[in-house]
Amino acid sequence: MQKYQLKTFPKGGVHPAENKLSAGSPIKILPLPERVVIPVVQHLGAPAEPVVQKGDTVVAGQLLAQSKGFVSANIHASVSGKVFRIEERFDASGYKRLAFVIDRHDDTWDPAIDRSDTLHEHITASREEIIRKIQEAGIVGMGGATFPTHIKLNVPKGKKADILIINGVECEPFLTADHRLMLEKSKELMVGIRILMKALGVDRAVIGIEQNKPDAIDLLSSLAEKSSGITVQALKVKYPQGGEKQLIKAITGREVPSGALPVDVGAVVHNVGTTLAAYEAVQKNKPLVERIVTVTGKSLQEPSNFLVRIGTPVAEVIEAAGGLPEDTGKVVLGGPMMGKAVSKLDIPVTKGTSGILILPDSEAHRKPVQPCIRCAKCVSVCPMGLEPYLLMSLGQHQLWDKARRERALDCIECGSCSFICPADRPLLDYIRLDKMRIGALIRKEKKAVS
Amino acid sequence: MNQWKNFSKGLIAENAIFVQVLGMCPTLGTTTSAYNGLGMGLATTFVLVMSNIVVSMVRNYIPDKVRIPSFIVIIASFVTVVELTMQAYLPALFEELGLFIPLIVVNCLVLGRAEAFASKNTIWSSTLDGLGMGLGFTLALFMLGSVREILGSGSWFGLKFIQGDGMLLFVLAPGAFLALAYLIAIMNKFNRKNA
Amino acid sequence: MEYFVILISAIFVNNIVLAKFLGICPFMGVSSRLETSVGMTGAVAFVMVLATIVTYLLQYYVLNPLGLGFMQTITFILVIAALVQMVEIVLKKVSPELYQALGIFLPLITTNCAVLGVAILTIQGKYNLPEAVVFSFSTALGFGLALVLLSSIREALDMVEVPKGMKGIPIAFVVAGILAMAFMGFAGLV
Amino acid sequence: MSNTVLYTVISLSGLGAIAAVILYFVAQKFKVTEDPRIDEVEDVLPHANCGGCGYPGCRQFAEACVKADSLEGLFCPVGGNEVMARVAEILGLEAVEEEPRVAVIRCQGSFENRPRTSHYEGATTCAVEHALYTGDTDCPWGCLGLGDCVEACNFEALYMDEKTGLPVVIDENCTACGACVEACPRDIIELRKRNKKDRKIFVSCINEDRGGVARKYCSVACIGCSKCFQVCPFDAITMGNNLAFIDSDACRLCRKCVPVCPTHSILEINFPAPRVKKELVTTAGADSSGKTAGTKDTATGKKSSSGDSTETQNKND
Amino acid sequence: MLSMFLALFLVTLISATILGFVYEFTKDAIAESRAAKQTEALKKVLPPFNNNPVQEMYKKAVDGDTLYFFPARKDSALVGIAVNTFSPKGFSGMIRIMVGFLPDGTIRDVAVLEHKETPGLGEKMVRSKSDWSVQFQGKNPKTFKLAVKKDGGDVDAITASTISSRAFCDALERAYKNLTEGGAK
Amino acid sequence: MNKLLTVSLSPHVHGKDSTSRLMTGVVIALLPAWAVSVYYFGWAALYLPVLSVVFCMFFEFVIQKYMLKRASSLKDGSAIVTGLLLAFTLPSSLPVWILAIGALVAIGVGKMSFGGLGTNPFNPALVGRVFLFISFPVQLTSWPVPKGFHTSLTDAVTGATPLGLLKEGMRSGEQVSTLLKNVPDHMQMFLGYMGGSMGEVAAAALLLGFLYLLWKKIITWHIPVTILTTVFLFSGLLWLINPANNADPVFHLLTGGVMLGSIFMATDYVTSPMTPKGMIIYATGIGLLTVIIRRWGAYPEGVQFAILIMNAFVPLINMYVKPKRFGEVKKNG
Ligand SMILES: Cc1cc2nc3c(=O)[nH]c(=O)nc-3n(C[C@H](O)[C@H](O)[C@H](O)COP(=O)(O)O)c2cc1C
Ligand SMILES: Cc1cc2nc3c(=O)[nH]c(=O)nc-3n(C[C@H](O)[C@H](O)[C@H](O)COP(=O)(O)O)c2cc1C
Ligand SMILES: Cc1cc2nc3c(=O)[nH]c(=O)nc-3n(C[C@H](O)[C@H](O)[C@H](O)COP(=O)(O)O)c2cc1C
Ligand SMILES: Cc1cc2nc3c(=O)[nH]c(=O)nc-3n(C[C@H](O)[C@H](O)[C@H](O)CO)c2cc1C
Ligand code: SF4
Ligand code: SF4
Ligand code: SF4
Ligand code: SF4
Ligand code: FES
Repeated sequence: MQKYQLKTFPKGGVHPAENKLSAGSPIKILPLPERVVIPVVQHLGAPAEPVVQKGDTVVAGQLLAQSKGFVSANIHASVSGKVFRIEERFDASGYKRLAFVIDRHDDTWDPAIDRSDTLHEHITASREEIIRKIQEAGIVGMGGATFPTHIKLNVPKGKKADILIINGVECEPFLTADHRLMLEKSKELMVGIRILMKALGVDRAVIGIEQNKPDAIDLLSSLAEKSSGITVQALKVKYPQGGEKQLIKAITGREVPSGALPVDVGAVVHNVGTTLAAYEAVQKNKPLVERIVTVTGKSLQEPSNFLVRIGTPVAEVIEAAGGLPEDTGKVVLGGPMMGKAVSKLDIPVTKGTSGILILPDSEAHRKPVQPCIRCAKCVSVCPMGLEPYLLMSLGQHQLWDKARRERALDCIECGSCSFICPADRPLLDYIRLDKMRIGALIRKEKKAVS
Repeated sequence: MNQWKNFSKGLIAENAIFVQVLGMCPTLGTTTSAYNGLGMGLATTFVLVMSNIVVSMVRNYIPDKVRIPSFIVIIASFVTVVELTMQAYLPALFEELGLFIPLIVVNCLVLGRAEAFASKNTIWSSTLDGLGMGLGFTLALFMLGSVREILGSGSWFGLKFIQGDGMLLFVLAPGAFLALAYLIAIMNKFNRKNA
Repeated sequence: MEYFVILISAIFVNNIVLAKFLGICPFMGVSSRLETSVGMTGAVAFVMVLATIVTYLLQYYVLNPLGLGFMQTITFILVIAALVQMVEIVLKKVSPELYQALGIFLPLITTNCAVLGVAILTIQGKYNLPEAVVFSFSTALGFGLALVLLSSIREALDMVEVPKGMKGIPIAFVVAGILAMAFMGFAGLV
Repeated sequence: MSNTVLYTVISLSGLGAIAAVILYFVAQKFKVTEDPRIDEVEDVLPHANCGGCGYPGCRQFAEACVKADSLEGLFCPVGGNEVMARVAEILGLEAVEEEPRVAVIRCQGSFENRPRTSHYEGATTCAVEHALYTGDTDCPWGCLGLGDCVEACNFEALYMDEKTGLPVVIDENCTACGACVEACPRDIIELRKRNKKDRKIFVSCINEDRGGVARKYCSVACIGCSKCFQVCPFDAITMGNNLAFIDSDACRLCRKCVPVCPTHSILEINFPAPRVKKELVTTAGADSSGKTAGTKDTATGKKSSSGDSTETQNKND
Repeated sequence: MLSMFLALFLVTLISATILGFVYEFTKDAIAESRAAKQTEALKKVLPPFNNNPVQEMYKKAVDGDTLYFFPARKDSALVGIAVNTFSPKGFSGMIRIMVGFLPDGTIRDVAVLEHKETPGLGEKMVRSKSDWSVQFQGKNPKTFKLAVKKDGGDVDAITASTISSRAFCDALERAYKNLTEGGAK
Repeated sequence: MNKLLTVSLSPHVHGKDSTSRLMTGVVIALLPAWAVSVYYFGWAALYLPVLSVVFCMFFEFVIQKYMLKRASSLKDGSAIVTGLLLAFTLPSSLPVWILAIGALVAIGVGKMSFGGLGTNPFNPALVGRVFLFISFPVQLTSWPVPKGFHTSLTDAVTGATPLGLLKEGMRSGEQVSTLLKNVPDHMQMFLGYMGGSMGEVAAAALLLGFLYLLWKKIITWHIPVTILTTVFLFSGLLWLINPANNADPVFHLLTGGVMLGSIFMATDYVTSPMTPKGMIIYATGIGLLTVIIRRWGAYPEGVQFAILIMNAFVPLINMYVKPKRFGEVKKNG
């Protein structure tokens, strides 16, 4: 029965119901919105600095804000039109942040951008050029962390990457954006991989895909045979297979040490969406102004995958999938395990929005918290080898120092512990609190030292 | 009025066992029956009162540095007196209480009162203090002994009121701990309500 | 083999705290934190062995020849008190770190009936000197075992919501009671 | 017979003497000096170990005091000037007087004043909710009402008013240790100068949004209109970031600013009841009277607060 | 320094003096009460006698401990012998029993001198705690097998205390065996 | 849409497990053993466990409501498990009033004194059982004869347990090998044909329950398997050294409470360690102590004490035995 040699990470993990409702629905292009809201921070790091002003007319693909500082990314206009306002707007962060509000006129693009479907396989750009183009295009990790990609490609001196891992795992239930992308943009993806390999100077790339996407595994395997150095690795369906550290462990057997970066063990991981964006940026000069978004939910009429312009209001995307169901209790940006619940629907889709999940009221609520029965299930599912029950308890008793010694900072916030806990304890909530407080402690220490 | 307080505080409000949790060993070790508890309590009370009296008598003549050793010697003398007297005239009780008679010396309660009260107060106050504390201690021991005897042997002062045995555990070590735990909890509640 | 029997007996079967009811005050007092329990165990072991040796010599070479058996209590306690104070002073000077760790417990030990109790029990048990040393040391180990177990449990209980009336001393006694119950399982081993 | 007595006397007093001599020499030989004043200072401190002084505990604070050349910057908020004077006396130093302070809650966003726009579920701590989003109202500044501050207070000087969802300070109990200030993720709590009879006037809002925006989220938000600023005769009010702020050191409690505030953002507490404006009672009623109640009856919570608010209203009638 | 020394010295001196006298005073009473225990036990387990059995006591070392024999005479005729016997097999260690035999070997009565058995269980061998040991009165070990019924003997064990009962029998058996071997004097 | 959206931190979905489901699972796993017990010991084995459950729930309810003044937690089902297990460790001839005292101690002392579910350091059912064992040794060591049980060693009313026979015999200095001729053979014991507590006799039924618990992922293998292995190896070693004076290892596995204890009681979540490594240490301790007490101690059976003693070590184990951390930086590696 098993067709592939499966790999996986050794410890922990859970298997939530997969619910990939939209796996069979091809990517559709969402009608252009009348007004977009483009925040200046859509990435991990410092906000970009606006370079246009209120009232300016912009075309799609035009730079709106310039990255500022080391960890930051450029922001581009996703439609052409007039900058109505530059003001604070609610976004997925739950707070108001500076954003461009653009009223769309038509769909004019920056002429330097190649929008045709032609496949440019030949890579002419040099290593430096690739990284520069990716940086200019404002590409950030589309796997969820939205970490600026060019930084990850710039392997620090003294370290050496020897393997590129392409993350096509999509272990989150419900989400299918990466899956569809792998099926429909497979050729472009392969070029993207070669671009990233060149940028990193590695000659080996492995595409990791969970076994529940056999069509993608087959398709990419057949394509990979044609390019040297690229292989496809089927992975066991187990959450969080797509977590960077887990993926590296599964594929290479290497363990990223606590507090270290993947490059320390010679690996760099990129999401398939990021890879595609890299292809478009390098071969077609196209900045990151649109992305694939899965709109899904059991009560939703038509769970679908859309190609969405950055800045489109979430409400419009939901509308296109049949509208918000009457009994909606919760709307989540991203998947059910790691996504962020939002309080309002007029917030924009941003670079990191991989999906919009609608949960009916009956599934939207947490059950009452019960006492911990010390069943150790949270300990056994934690892929990082932590003790969530203890970290929560330490959090409740404000013992940050102890939590730090118990390595709260290693938590990747996968949520497996909260998912499994039979007593419905908000483990991850408190672990996040631990992490925040420990972070504050560390900052204080650093300040004291300097 | 004030003297009454010196006496009465030891009974409940500052009870050595229930409130201060001092002198635990004899409390647990000798309370297999109401009679034993009473005996131990009275023996301790005697030492406590006498040493309080003597300490408050000599308090002004003892230099600070040798305060503790002197007190210990005084207390130990009275303990030995009790020991010898009991051995001579109450041999059965002495056998039951065993090791715990000499250990009155190290009962934190006795030294504690000498230190904290008798060395700072007049003879009369110290006597009352010792008497109150001692009776409070005795009361607690007596209560614990009664509980353990009633539950453990089904009797009180040796008077059986059920056929057969009680819950044996209560005359054994674990029962002592458990009975005391719940007695303290109940007294805590009682004290808090009164306070 | 004889030593082994003494060891097992003193640690498990006739545990000084759980079966003999000695040293309960420090057992309750310092058991709220594991770290202090370990320190206390060290201090008690040290003083207990030392005191047993000294009182042993005192009993067999002074009191008995002079027919002063009845002076046991008073002489023993005097010796122990002096010994503890001496240890305290010396330790403070010689090893401040050790003093930091053990120092605060030393005054407590004077009024710890376990030390005097063991000294008297050694005489009552008719041990010879090496046996007395083993006996006192294993008694201290037994004390330490009970103390460490209780304190680790109490630390764990700090993390849960113990009913108000039971918090602190009462619940510690309940734990001690159940521990004593469990330790009865060792009955008959020696 | 006399033999035994003789032996007893000789051996015991001999033992005592030997012990005393040995101890004496040991003590001489192994003398260690430690500043005894540390203990003395520690003794007069309140032993609250609350950290309000900036040191981890009372002992550390005592050490710092003993080491320091002057008591400047060393202050125990719990013990207050009285304790510091005694510390100074022990150390032969000059005590530095500090004005007594008290915590105030700078948010009036009760359930009534601030519409809820979502429903929060999860860990009941403000810190977590704060990290997640604006909270179940849209005001990104306002109180989240999960009581991290109450949890932080060691002196039972705070409780959550269940009617308003806001914390209330019990003035008598507050030692101005600052634990709640530290705990609040939204920096809502301020330590202000303690006035006579615990009277206080302050802008109970920290929303820095533009007036229109702020008003949309909360009906009693400070909209930065500057009216109070203009009316204040003592220059105690500063404007900045769309917000008015009354400096408690400069404010002389003249109360001119209170009625001019169009949004009733300025609170006056512990002033004689009849002067309380009727609208104030209705808009910020539960809140302000809750605080009044708190000062009247230390230990009781919401029960007496509701009782008191009717009382106040009756007096007005 | 001197005052310190003097104070301590005086305290110990006075204490010691007092103690010495108290000891002298109670010494005899203590010795008496100790002796009383033995004579009382003897009186209890033996038929009336008018000699001093303690004076006529003889010992025998067996099984790593000692048996003590107390012949009782009435008008110089032997009326019985009490044996201070022991068994190490108790539930918590050594048990010592005084057992009185009539000249024909019949057990007249028993009295427990020393034991560490569990209160409520093995402790029941003591007469003041239960009447269990009455069953031995008037039994002759020649015909009455000194072993619990479980082991094929004639003794009803104390409920749930077979071990103590067995030790009890063991002690009696030891006394009887050595008495008959040594022959009545 | 007029309802407010709910906002919470991730994850937004939850697994199927709940406390009450787990407890129900344990009850189901206990059913086979119960059935066997009813077959051998008759009606008493049917109603005593039911009564025990009722008592436990009653005491939990009363204590929670009137003494602790906390919300009732009867629904989580843990009192049911405690009640059942308490009864299963007792002889079927036990008077009901003693059972009631046991339930009161189990719930009142063993559980609620610490604050209820999840807080107790010691296994409540065992606290109740040991309390009764020490308090009422007579009643607790009178074993009714199982149906159709014939051996020369039992009188009409009470049939000693195989372990009891063994200890008795050894005490009176008999050879173990001769004693063992008097007890049922291994197959009979495997099916529960011997004297003993209500729930402990049928190893086969208990193992069936074990498989169910494993299948439902309610417990992991670590604790039961380690205990059984340790008992087997240690008693086997003793047996090899001196077969005349020691029972064979299979005998040790099949008799007494080892099966019930290792599968259902040592595995109690609340009172067992949190990591596999910790569980193995804990379980090894239980196994060793069990054999030590059986072989050298005063009591024929040692499982109950062994588990309670090791319960006391659990906080220490949890403190010092940590899971293997991902990316652990090896010191000086
Ligand atoms: C402060 C910081 C610095 C980083 N530096 C590098 C880097 O130099 N090289 C690299 O490959 N990744 C770097 N990363 C990226 C992380 O390794 C990781 O890929 C990113 O946080 C997204 O991972 P996730 O989606 O699994 O959370 C850095 C991340 C952070 C937060
Ligand atoms: C628990 C967890 C699950 C993740 N799952 C996925 C996933 O399924 N697919 C994915 O591409 N990235 C996933 N990520 C993000 C990856 O760790 C990693 O950041 C990403 O693959 C790096 O590529 P990027 O920088 O191109 O986003 C996950 C991260 C975490 C912490
Ligand atoms: C706490 C406790 C103390 C015991 N003490 C004794 C004892 O002193 N003497 C004794 O023979 N059995 C004692 N036993 C009982 C034995 O352990 C064992 O149950 C008994 O000897 C064998 O049972 P049986 O007498 O019914 O055959 C005690 C039991 C317990 C639980
Ligand atoms: C696998 C498992 C085993 C359990 N074993 C016991 C047990 O041996 N004794 C008991 O009182 N409760 C047992 N319980 C129930 C529950 O965990 C117990 O009542 C808690 O210790 C109460 O806090 C068990 C529960 C589970 C899930
Ligand atoms: S999964 Fe939940 S109940 Fe189990 S140990 Fe972890 S926190 Fe406790
Ligand atoms: S502790 Fe962190 S890493 Fe471990 S399961 Fe929970 S969320 Fe995942
Ligand atoms: S209210 Fe705040 S400042 Fe006042 S005592 Fe409490 S925590 Fe300290
Ligand atoms: S004042 Fe701050 S800490 Fe207190 S409830 Fe409000 S948000 Fe939370
Ligand atoms: S009475 Fe024994 S240590 Fe206090």
